[in-house]
Amino acid sequence: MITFKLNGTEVEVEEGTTILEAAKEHGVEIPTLCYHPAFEPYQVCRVCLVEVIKDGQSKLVPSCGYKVEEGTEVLTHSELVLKRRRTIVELILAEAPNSERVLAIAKDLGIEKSRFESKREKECILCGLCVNACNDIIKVGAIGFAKRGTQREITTPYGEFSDVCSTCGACASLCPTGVIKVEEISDSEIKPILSEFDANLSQRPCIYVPFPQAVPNRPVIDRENCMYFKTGECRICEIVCQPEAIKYDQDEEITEEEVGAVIVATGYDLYPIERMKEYGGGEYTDVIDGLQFERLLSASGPTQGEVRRPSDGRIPKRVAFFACVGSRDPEHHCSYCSKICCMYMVKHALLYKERVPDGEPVIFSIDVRTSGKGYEEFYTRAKEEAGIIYIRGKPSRIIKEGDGYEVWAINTVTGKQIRVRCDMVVLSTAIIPTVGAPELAREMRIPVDEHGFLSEVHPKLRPVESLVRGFFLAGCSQAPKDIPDTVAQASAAASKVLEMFARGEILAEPHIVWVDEDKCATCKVCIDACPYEARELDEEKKAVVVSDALCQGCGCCVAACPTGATRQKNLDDEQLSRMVEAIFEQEKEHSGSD
Amino acid sequence: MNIVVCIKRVPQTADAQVRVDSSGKDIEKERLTFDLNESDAYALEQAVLFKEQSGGTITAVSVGHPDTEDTLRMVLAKGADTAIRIKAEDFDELDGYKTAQILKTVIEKAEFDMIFTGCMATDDGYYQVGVNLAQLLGIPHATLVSSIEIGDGAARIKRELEGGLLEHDEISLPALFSVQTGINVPRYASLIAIRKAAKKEIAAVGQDDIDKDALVLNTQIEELFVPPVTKRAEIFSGTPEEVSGKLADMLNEKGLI
Amino acid sequence: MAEILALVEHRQGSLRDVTFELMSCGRKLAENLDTRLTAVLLGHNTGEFADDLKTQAHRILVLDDERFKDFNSESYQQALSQVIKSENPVITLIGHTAFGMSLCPALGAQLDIPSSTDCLDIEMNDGGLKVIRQMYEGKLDARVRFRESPSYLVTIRTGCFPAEDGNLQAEIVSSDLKAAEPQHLKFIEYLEAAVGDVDITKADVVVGVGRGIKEKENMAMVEEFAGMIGGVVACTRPIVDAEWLPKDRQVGSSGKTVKPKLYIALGISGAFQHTAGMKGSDTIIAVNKDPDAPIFGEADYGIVDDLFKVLPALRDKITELKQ
Amino acid sequence: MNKKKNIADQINPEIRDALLEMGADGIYRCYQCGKCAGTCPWFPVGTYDFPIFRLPLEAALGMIASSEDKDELAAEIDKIYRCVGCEACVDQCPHGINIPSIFRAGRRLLVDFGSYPEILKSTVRKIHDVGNPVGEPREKRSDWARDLNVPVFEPGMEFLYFSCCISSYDPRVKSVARAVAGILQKAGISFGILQSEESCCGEAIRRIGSETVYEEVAKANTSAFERNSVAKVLVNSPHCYTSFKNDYPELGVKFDVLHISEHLSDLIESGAIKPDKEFAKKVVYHDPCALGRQNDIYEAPRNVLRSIPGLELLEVENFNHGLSVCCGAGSGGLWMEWDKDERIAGVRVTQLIDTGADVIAVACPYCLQMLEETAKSMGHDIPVMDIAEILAESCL
Repeated sequence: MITFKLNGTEVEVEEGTTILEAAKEHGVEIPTLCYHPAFEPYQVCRVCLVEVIKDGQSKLVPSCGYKVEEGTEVLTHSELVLKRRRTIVELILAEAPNSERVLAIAKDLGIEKSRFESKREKECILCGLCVNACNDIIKVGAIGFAKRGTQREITTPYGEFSDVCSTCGACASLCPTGVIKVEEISDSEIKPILSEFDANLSQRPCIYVPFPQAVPNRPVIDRENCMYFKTGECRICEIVCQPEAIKYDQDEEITEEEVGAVIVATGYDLYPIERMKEYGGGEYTDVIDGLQFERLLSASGPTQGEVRRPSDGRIPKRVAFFACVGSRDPEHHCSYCSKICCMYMVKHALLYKERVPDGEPVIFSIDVRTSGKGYEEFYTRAKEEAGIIYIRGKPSRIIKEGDGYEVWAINTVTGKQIRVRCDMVVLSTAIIPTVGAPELAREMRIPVDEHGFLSEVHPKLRPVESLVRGFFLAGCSQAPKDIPDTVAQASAAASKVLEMFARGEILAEPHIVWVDEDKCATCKVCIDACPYEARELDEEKKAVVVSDALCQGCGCCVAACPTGATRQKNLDDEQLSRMVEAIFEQEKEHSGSD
Repeated sequence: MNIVVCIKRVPQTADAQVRVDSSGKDIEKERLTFDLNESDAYALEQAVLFKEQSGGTITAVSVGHPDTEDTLRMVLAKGADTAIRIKAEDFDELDGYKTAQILKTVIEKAEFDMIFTGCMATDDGYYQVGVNLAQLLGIPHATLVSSIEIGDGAARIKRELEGGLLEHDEISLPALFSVQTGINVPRYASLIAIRKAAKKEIAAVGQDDIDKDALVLNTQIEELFVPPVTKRAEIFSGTPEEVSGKLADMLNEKGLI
Repeated sequence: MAEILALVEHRQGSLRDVTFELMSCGRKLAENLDTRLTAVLLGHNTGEFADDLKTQAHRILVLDDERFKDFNSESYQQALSQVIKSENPVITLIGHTAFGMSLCPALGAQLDIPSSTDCLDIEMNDGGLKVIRQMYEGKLDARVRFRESPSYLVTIRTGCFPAEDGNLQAEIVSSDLKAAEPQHLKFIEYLEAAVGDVDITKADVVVGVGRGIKEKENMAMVEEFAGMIGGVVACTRPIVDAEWLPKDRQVGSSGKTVKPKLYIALGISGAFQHTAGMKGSDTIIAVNKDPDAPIFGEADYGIVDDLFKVLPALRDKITELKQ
Repeated sequence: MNKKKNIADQINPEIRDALLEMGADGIYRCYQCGKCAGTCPWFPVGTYDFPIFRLPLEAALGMIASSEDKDELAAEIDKIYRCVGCEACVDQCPHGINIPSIFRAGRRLLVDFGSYPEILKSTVRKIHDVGNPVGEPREKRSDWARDLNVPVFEPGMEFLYFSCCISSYDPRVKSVARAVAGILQKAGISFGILQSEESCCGEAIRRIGSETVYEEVAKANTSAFERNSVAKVLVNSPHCYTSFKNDYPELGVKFDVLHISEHLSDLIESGAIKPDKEFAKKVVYHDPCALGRQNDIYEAPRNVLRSIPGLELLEVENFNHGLSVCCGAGSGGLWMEWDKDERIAGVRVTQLIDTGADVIAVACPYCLQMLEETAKSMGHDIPVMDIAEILAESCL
């Protein structure tokens, strides 16, 4: 341990600690530019200059590279330090007058404008962070220093596009002035990593907290994009993480639990706007879907709740909202009504109007469906009080015109053609089953409908139970639903589970199957045929046995059994033929009386 | 106002190749399209306009072969109330006068205030049937009518004379008007009218109703032939540029430009 | 041998050209049949007309009555039927004009005399009367034989028998037949058809357009061309029917007759009704896609091609020449 | 008499049934969203209100061409004949309703009674009389090939080359047929033509509503094909293509049909044709509706153009492939008369020229004629060429 005086206070740090680290440890902020904990101090920018008084002698040293010495006195903000630091920062500011980081440091030092002028073209302060990142961390070496004096610059070999650059973006993310751009370095296509939570409206790093309310609220590594997982290099997060919490070898775990009931609540996705070619979906940056607009309205969203266009950040003065995009379109997309769009569009339009008071929301819809408590009133109010414009008609095209868009439609009430210029378009695309939900359903043997939504036993009488006993449905896994409906169904599903548990036993169907053990040839055809895994071979009995609890009485095994050993209770051949006879007799009576 | 309109189904020859058949007296009809005679369409429209103005009925009459029923049905769809086909197949060769005689026997039984005919048929170009018919019925007539206004018991008409001159006459009713094209704009038939017309009965009148032997045939076609070329223009040939050049030079030489 | 009668046609105080054509025809017939030609003149104070016709016929039969001043088919028919009955002519010639069309068929039916309209030529021999007339919009000619009869009525297409000077000395005979008061038909007046700002009859260069122009907007191209060569645009009847040009631009039997120095027929097939009004032009040029179009029988020069290709080229050439 | 009837009178189930019988498709499925009308090429024309979205409902009530007022009826019939059958609406309709089929059903009923525009009557008549809409004699059908030594088709030849009426007779468009024949000859393809035995395919008049004359010419063609044992037909008109491929099978005939763009694209790929002369121009390709939207052939013609050295292929932004705008010549539009500033072709020409192209490329004789004439009438001197003509310049 070493003791020294930091701005007049005696403090203790471990030997080998730099002044910068020591100051930080004791809550003293020293501005830095070229310093990064992941690298050996480069000590070029000299912004972190401090005054070290040793043996009565004062000298200025860069705090990032200078190790604390016993008995010295360190002044981080002395008159001398500040004066020199100001000059240094002014010089740097002249090189990078637009860099936010440099500007912030300058502001702290009371500098408004640099007295100097730069002789260099690029706003590069030659801090070398990018070169270090590329060489030492990513170990690619796509960029380096070249030339000397005022010509000195950071560039690729021969100034050509690099074919070794892995477009990881480390250089750009470390650059304090933002001068480094991956697209100016690499010859390959750059794919930004988009934030799923912000519906692709913002970017995120490879290590990130999926969303603010994530449980547990810890960062995760995106293995697909992480350089370490791709190339075995980098590990920069590990370097900077002081608690050493980064564990690259942490794997997904599969935990098996025995449960008595499952509530399937897989949620929904939105129909991809890329499929809407006539609306320029996926091509026009300012044509977005409802969820993206929701993110734009959110205080925790990519624009902190300000409604701004994804393309240029401008506040859109007129926003068109399209209803039934991909919904109610059996020919090309989804045949069903997505149920929630009409109402969330009212909300979107109102919130937009609130954020942009001089903005003009225009909603294109065919019929506005407001079935729900208070919904119709909400819709009326939106028109009456906020003056939201509704046009009846499904727009035909969106045409990019200059920096805006033109919506081509027909007002089907007046029959007149309409061309509305707008700055942004929000497509209320159809609700579709979550990607992967139908596959999951298959695993669970729950049938899905033609659209991929999970099927209930009976749409009216048993709407929360799946066809597989013990599996219950909630929310949009079963069909498009709004929040009240989802909550109601989820509650119902929970009650169904509770009811089942409370009873302690389950009621079987009256026509579950049984096996005539004498006839069973143990061919096991029925085991494969059973969708519910309710059958197994009993080696002792030399016959297949049926679990009464699992059997749903579907009859697949009866049809499959080659020996007739499998029979359905209360529904054997004799009973069936009697039923048929009875029907014919009835028919005869009827026709006889006519 | 009860109106009789006489119509004819004729081959549409304006853009077609017309060939003489093997008899030498008729044309090859297989590849031709048959339709309502042009000026008859205007005659019909004029009748319909009057019916719309002052009520009454329109009877369309045509001497024609069975497929004339199609044309009569079109006429019904465009505003006629009843249609009569006089079976041309019953009466051998026809000329304008004989046609007029046949029409007379049918029309004289009808009640009418006006008769409209087209001024000519594009196939035989007789310009005759209407006037013959008026004479046979003993009523006045006007030909080449390009405007009609109906007054009390009389009509004021304009006839189109040569040289862009109109003749303004007054004619007492009942009368026959043979109308010129362009007197109005013939209408389309609505689908409702078409459906109704499709179901209407078209009366057919033939030799049982008309004394065939009393009919006189004035003229007979002896021979049809392609008109001899009397004068022939000097034809310039070549590309449009070449022919224009030749023509322009010629005009220039003659001092025409 | 019974005579040939030819009806004199006049309007608004002038003899009509067709009258002289009828006389030419009548004289030829009379010569062939070795008989005389009598011009029948119905009119009022018609001394001048009789003088003009003196060399044209053997005899001029004059019926003078105020009611004959203007054509009235009813009074003309009434008087003419009397004349025919008394004169018993072998052939009565009438012009195929608006007069003739009204008169001839009515007379025929009234007197039970075979009549034929719109004849191009007449043959009379032992086999009786035969005429040549057009059918199928001028695409074919027909030789038509009349039933045997002591008297015939024929209307002659204008332009088929060019007017010629006669060398006869007509005997002028006044008839005492008077016109009966017409019961059904009252002549009121002559009216000029809608008058526009262009008088096509006075132009030296006339550009005529027909159905081949296809669309109304193509008229602009023709107007421009006509303007360039100092001409006016005229047209056929269908163009007027389609209301692309006013009635006073129509050339033909029911329109105006023009005799310009140069007539350019664009997309005009050459139906008689049109050519009747322009065949007197000094030079006729026709542009038509159809090499068989009858217009080439009237024109002096022809171009067989699409007028939309020729017109622009012609325009360019003329511009070139003018410079 | 002139009084308007009660509107309820116009509900006419009989007409509805007649329309259904005539092939009106999907009239009950329409929910009046209007997407069709904004997709319709009349929309960008902008001067003409064409509320086609009402059509299915009107048909369901039997209210098409039903007015008893002369002028209203004339306007209705004008409307019925505005549809150029490009099927852009069909492509966008959420219920796949074939609006042109409803128009066609109405037209069929009208045509039977001569209740349709005179100008189209004359087209139908010419096809009936001489087997082509141009009105030229049958014997002249192969005049375009006179000096090219194009053989008459004989059994055993691989292809019958069926040159559309327009490219057989039209003095300008003839050069497309000539280019096709030249290229095929150079590539050593076995093909022949049927000369005066060919009749118009009938596609346009079928869409005009003249089912009778369509059947007449279709039967004439199929029996000519059968007589000559034709197994594969090569066409340069997408209208012949769609007619042969989609309509003729209803008559129970079997033959393969190939659009020239497909075949040329294959020949280039296989190396049988080598476009080696430079065609250093910016070329914008216009998708013919009958080829692209109706038969899904988008890439073959583009491949042909891409293979030509020096040629820079442009696209009309926003309006290409399935979202292309019709030239306005389909379903009788080629012969219809519309005011100059009220024309679909005008819109399309402007779009095509705005790309900055030197040449407009098409793969359809109708488009060629329509776009070329319209461009000229608008005062543009941009050449309009068929892909075969461009290829011929590069490889012959």
